[in-house]
Amino acid sequence: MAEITYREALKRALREEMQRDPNVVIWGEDIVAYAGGGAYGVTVGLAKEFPGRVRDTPIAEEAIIGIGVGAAMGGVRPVCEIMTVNFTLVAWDQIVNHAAKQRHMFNGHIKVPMVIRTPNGHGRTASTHSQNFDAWFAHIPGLKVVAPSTPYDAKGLLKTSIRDDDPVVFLEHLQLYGTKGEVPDGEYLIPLGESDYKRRGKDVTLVTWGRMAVESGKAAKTLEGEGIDVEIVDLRTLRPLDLSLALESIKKTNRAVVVEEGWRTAGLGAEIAASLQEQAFNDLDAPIARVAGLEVPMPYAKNLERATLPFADDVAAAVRAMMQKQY
Amino acid sequence: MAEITYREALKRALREEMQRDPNVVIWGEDIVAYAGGGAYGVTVGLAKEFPGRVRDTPIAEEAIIGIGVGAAMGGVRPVCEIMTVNFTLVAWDQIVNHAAKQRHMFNGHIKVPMVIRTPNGHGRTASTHSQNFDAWFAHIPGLKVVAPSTPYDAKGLLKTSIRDDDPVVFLEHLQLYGTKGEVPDGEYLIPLGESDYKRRGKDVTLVTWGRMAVESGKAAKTLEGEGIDVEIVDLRTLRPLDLSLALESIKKTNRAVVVEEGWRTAGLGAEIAASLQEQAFNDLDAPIARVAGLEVPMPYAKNLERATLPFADDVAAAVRAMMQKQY
Amino acid sequence: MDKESLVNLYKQMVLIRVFEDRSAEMYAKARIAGFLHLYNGQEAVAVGTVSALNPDDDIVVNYRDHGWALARGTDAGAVMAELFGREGGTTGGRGGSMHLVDVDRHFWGGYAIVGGHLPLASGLAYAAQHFKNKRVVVCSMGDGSTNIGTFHAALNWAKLWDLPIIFMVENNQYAMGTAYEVHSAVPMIQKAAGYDMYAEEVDGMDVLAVREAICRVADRARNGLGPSFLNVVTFRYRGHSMADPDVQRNKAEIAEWRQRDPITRFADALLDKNQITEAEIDAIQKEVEAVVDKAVDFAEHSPEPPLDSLYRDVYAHSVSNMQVAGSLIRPAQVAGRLNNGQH
Amino acid sequence: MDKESLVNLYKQMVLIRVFEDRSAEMYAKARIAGFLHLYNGQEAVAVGTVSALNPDDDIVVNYRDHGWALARGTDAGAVMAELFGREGGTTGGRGGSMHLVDVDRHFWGGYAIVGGHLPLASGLAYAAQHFKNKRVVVCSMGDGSTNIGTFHAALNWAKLWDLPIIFMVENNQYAMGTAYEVHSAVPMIQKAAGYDMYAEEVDGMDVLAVREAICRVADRARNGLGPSFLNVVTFRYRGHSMADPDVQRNKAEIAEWRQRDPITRFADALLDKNQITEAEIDAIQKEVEAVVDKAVDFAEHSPEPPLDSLYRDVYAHSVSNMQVAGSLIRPAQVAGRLNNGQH
Ligand SMILES: Cc1ncc(C[n+]2csc(CCOP(=O)(O)OP(=O)(O)O)c2C)c(N)n1
Ligand SMILES: Cc1ncc(C[n+]2csc(CCOP(=O)(O)OP(=O)(O)O)c2C)c(N)n1
Ligand SMILES: [Mg+2]
Ligand SMILES: [Mg+2]
Repeated sequence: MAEITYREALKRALREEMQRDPNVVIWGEDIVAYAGGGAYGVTVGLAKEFPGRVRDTPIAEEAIIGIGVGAAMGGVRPVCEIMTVNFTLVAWDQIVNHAAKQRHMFNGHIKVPMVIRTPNGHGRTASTHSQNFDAWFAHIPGLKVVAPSTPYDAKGLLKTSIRDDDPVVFLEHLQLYGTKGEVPDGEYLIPLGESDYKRRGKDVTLVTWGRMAVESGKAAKTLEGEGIDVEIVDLRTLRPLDLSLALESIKKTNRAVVVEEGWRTAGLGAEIAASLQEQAFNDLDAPIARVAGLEVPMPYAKNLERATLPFADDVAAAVRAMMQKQY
Repeated sequence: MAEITYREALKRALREEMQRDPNVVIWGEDIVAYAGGGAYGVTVGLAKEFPGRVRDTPIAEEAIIGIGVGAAMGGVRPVCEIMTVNFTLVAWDQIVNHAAKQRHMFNGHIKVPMVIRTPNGHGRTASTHSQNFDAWFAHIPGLKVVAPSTPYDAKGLLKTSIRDDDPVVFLEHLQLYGTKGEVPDGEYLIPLGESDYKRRGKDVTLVTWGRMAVESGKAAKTLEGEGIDVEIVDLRTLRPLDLSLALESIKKTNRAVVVEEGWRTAGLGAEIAASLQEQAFNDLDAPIARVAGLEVPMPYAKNLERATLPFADDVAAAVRAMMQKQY
Repeated sequence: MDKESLVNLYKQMVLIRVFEDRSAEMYAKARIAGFLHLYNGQEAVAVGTVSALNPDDDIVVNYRDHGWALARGTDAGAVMAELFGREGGTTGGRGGSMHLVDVDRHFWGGYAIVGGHLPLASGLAYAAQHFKNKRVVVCSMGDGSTNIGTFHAALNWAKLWDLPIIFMVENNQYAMGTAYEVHSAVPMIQKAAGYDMYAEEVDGMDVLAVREAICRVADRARNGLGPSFLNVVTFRYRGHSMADPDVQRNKAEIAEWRQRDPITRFADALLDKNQITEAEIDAIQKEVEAVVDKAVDFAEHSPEPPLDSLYRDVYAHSVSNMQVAGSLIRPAQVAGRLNNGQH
Repeated sequence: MDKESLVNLYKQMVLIRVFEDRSAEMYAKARIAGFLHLYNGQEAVAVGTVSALNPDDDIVVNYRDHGWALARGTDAGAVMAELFGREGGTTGGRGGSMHLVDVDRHFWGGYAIVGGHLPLASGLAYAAQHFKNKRVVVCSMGDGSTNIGTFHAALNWAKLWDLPIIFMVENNQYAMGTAYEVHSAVPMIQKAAGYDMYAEEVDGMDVLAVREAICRVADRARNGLGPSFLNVVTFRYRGHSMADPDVQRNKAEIAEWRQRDPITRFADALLDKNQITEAEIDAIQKEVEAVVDKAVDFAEHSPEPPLDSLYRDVYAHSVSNMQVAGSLIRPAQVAGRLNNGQH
């Protein structure tokens, strides 16, 4: 079992599925010519390996996704890359009113087996290029939403997403592309809709996903030194939302902190906290706390960006506050 | 004080503000020619009364709103009508990445004093024409979001919104246009960001807004007959979100049900429940419950549409369940 | 075209006309609700187009879709049942009037977001190109649908990748109440110029003219010459939908267009050439009315869709633990109302 | 144009060139982060355009905006401080390189969503029409920004309402790594045909050619003749941004375009006509380098924006009980990190 990057894991998933099914095609902006294959290098080499099946497109996200929906209706299995999640807003109507609606509205006569791959993340890119819409994708019936935090999950979940017969929004992360982890050499799949323990512990439950699952892991190490034993539930799939492990964990810890990257108000963390207090009311010794991003358009300045985004220290601070306070 | 409809209250607000400020203009699809003034009749007569200031536009929501943003930057005060909220998705990038970002990103050098008027609602209009995105609008820093439930609130809040220097999304409702209520003849304003008691009671707190505030009122009457005394907090403004009255009420009732029209998962109700359990943990004798729409694209069939949408009976059922169950 | 085929075109137009008038009655009787957009006046467009296509060519249209489904051969009873919101409808009552579908006949549906279906149509054309199956896609839209962003994104891309697609504007010169000159600054056909796309203007009140134009551009597409643009000039006799009082269009204009009625005009032409007799015309009228009577009867007796079907096909059934997810997604308060709804 | 004005155009182009090279150095030194899109090679476009406009004409551009701000007269120190993310920047470090602004000079900012600023520019033109102030709006975009929906929606509407606006494509023939022929099927100028919009092709490497073209179309707009479209052919010498290894463009192509360098070409022309001397050219070089040294120095010494300014201008201050709302909106865990942040 070799250590590879999240980026490489994604590429392997794409390659394996393209080898497996000739109808899997990839298109997006600058995924062929630019820098040898993609703004973030996930598709490097694939255009050469699969002639005609990996194509650069015009800058028109509404068409990248809308044409993907139509192609999927027609039996192609497109994997559409949107350079960053920020640009999905240009295609929002195509995602919500078309990709997600077709199967149900047409009573199962039409299916849309497509994947929309796009990264969350930041990097001093300011307000229109540093956003997180996880809560919005997770609100939409008909969509499946995946957000892997490790190379292992990234490969297994992307392969499953490509084979899935529903439209899947696959949320990668700029800050995770370079991270490494063990990935089996052989083929494996990870089912959608199953959360995963990333750390076992007994004192407090962290419910999280994506980059914040990694930050939560860092916080757990710090807190371990302080005698606080954290359990981490990584949701992995945001819709359908599997809270079964979180509920199981809270039965034991009686305390939970929901950790998300995006804006707090009406974020996905709110759904998780609301559902957990509803289903675990008597197990809770403290209100469910939330760690989230500050509610401002992301500033460019280094200190302001740092202040706006949540990191391990925010997670640790929230956990400490919860463990100290009496209710 | 006369009884007028919600529709008439909105029109009076528009007329008064256009009389007051020559830079207030209105544009949208079919607001002049069609049926004498608008798909839902709110602007009837205004084009004649204010020549050149009320205009029909091409069908291109991204331009209706984007050109509105630019006009507002240039000193005009546009009130843009989007025929129904479903079509705001076509303009989603213009709303999120432009209208909402300008003031903060440009450090206060640019302001966007515009109003986006659009109705929520249904009416056997099927999956793409019966949606509710309240939670999405409320997630966006830089936007203000208003959703009046009565003619009185509709007039006072729309006038304030037009005078506000920030972009305001003003969510009307198809099912409320014809409802009547008392509205003072003289001018009055209602500040944004202030919730309101629509009914006082001692047993349970309903936190709601828009059409569901009206349904909650009906449920309260039914429940009164059963000896359950309901208090209703109408949020009126969804961003900024004022939960002060809800918290005050819960101190007294120790029970709360959040009532919303849209999809449950990651709906605005989740934010309200999450915030309330966080801030009123020790006041609560029961988990905060949510009444919401079912998570399916809205079907056309009468019985399926009825089953998908929440009404007074759903609210009453949820309250009964809460009052009966012991925790 | 032989006599039989010509008479068949006539019969299809009459079927649509009679079906639409009956739909209006059913709406008045509250059997139909929501938005009901009728096709009266535009019959020649759908009928002429479909007559020029192969059975496996793809069709994608907007919400004004009854005529398209009927022209494509979808059972009138299934269409009426859909308008009624019944189980026997083309989507079992889920989509209603605006979202008819018949995938077996390659009719990919009516769509209700203006311009929203254009990229989907280009995508279907990409699929035809991918599978090299020589199919052609017809994407119909209204004149008011040519000003929105997706029009540009879809046409531009179709030309760039030489997709086998025909973008057809059913130019009835109004978008709801908004007259053409209020929503557009240039003649419709000029809108293709920015894409260097082959374009023709077609008399949409002449079923054979439509048929011939489609033959020409479908041929181009099949031979790898890429997309085309058709400005099909027509007129709708009724308001935008049954909700439209139609106060904004002047009656003289409507009357004038009725003079060019596609059905009577075609009947006269056939009579001239002795390709049809008055007796046959009467017979067709009776036959069609019987078909529509049967359709209404079928719709009346078709049951409402079962409540417990509500969650079906939100997702493919194959999904791992969607049951679990479903139970989390599904609001508690309605558990009682739904028998045993599954996701 | 008199000698002094000509020399001034030259000086502005040199300023932009020197400023951009220094920005690249500062990026290498990690003083600048995020996306940094340089203007080298395109200097004549911004300088020629601005020289033809009135001080109160409005300018809206994309993220490749340093040259535009400098040409408009924005202080080089404020621009460099913005790239550094410092309080002295044009937005106090909030927007960074992609979002320079100088409203006093009617420079309405750089925008980073491709095509997103086009409707805003049309809206500013509407404002000019509304206030009858004879202003003209210049909206610059890249060649790759002409395929997205907002391009269509904004140009179509501008023509329909005869708005006083100039849509200018800075056609450097690449969108990031995507060559023109890969993203567009028609010659750029043809994209105006669908709007029946007055259009010209302009040599973007010739500052006077740009200036003259702008004079012509600005005149049209001021006289109520509505919008225009300019295909300004130019080239960027560097990669798309500092993150771009620029492997996809072949070196010969770049070298060839450098032969047509707008600065040396203009210098030679001025020398020919004895409107400038070698000595003056050297003096300008020194003067400009001093300006840029000072700009870097200013940026280095400009403080980081205060943490407690973070919530400022999310909303207008006038908002009733925004404090209350603020405290609800604001996450608990960072209370410590922010001194006393107010909304
Ligand atoms: C994006 C969007 N905006 C607005 C509407 C509301 N609407 C429905 S039909 C219509 C007019 C369309 O006119 P046209 O394209 O000419 O088609 P026609 O009805 O004449 O066939 C409008 C504005 C919509 N459905 N979608
Ligand atoms: C809607 C959207 N999609 C994608 C991007 C990513 N992106 C930034 S610049 C760019 C290329 C733009 O090229 P062009 O319009 O020619 O401008 P140039 O950089 O050449 O000046 C892309 C794809 C974006 N910013 N916005
Ligand atoms: Mg029309
Ligand atoms: Mg370019």
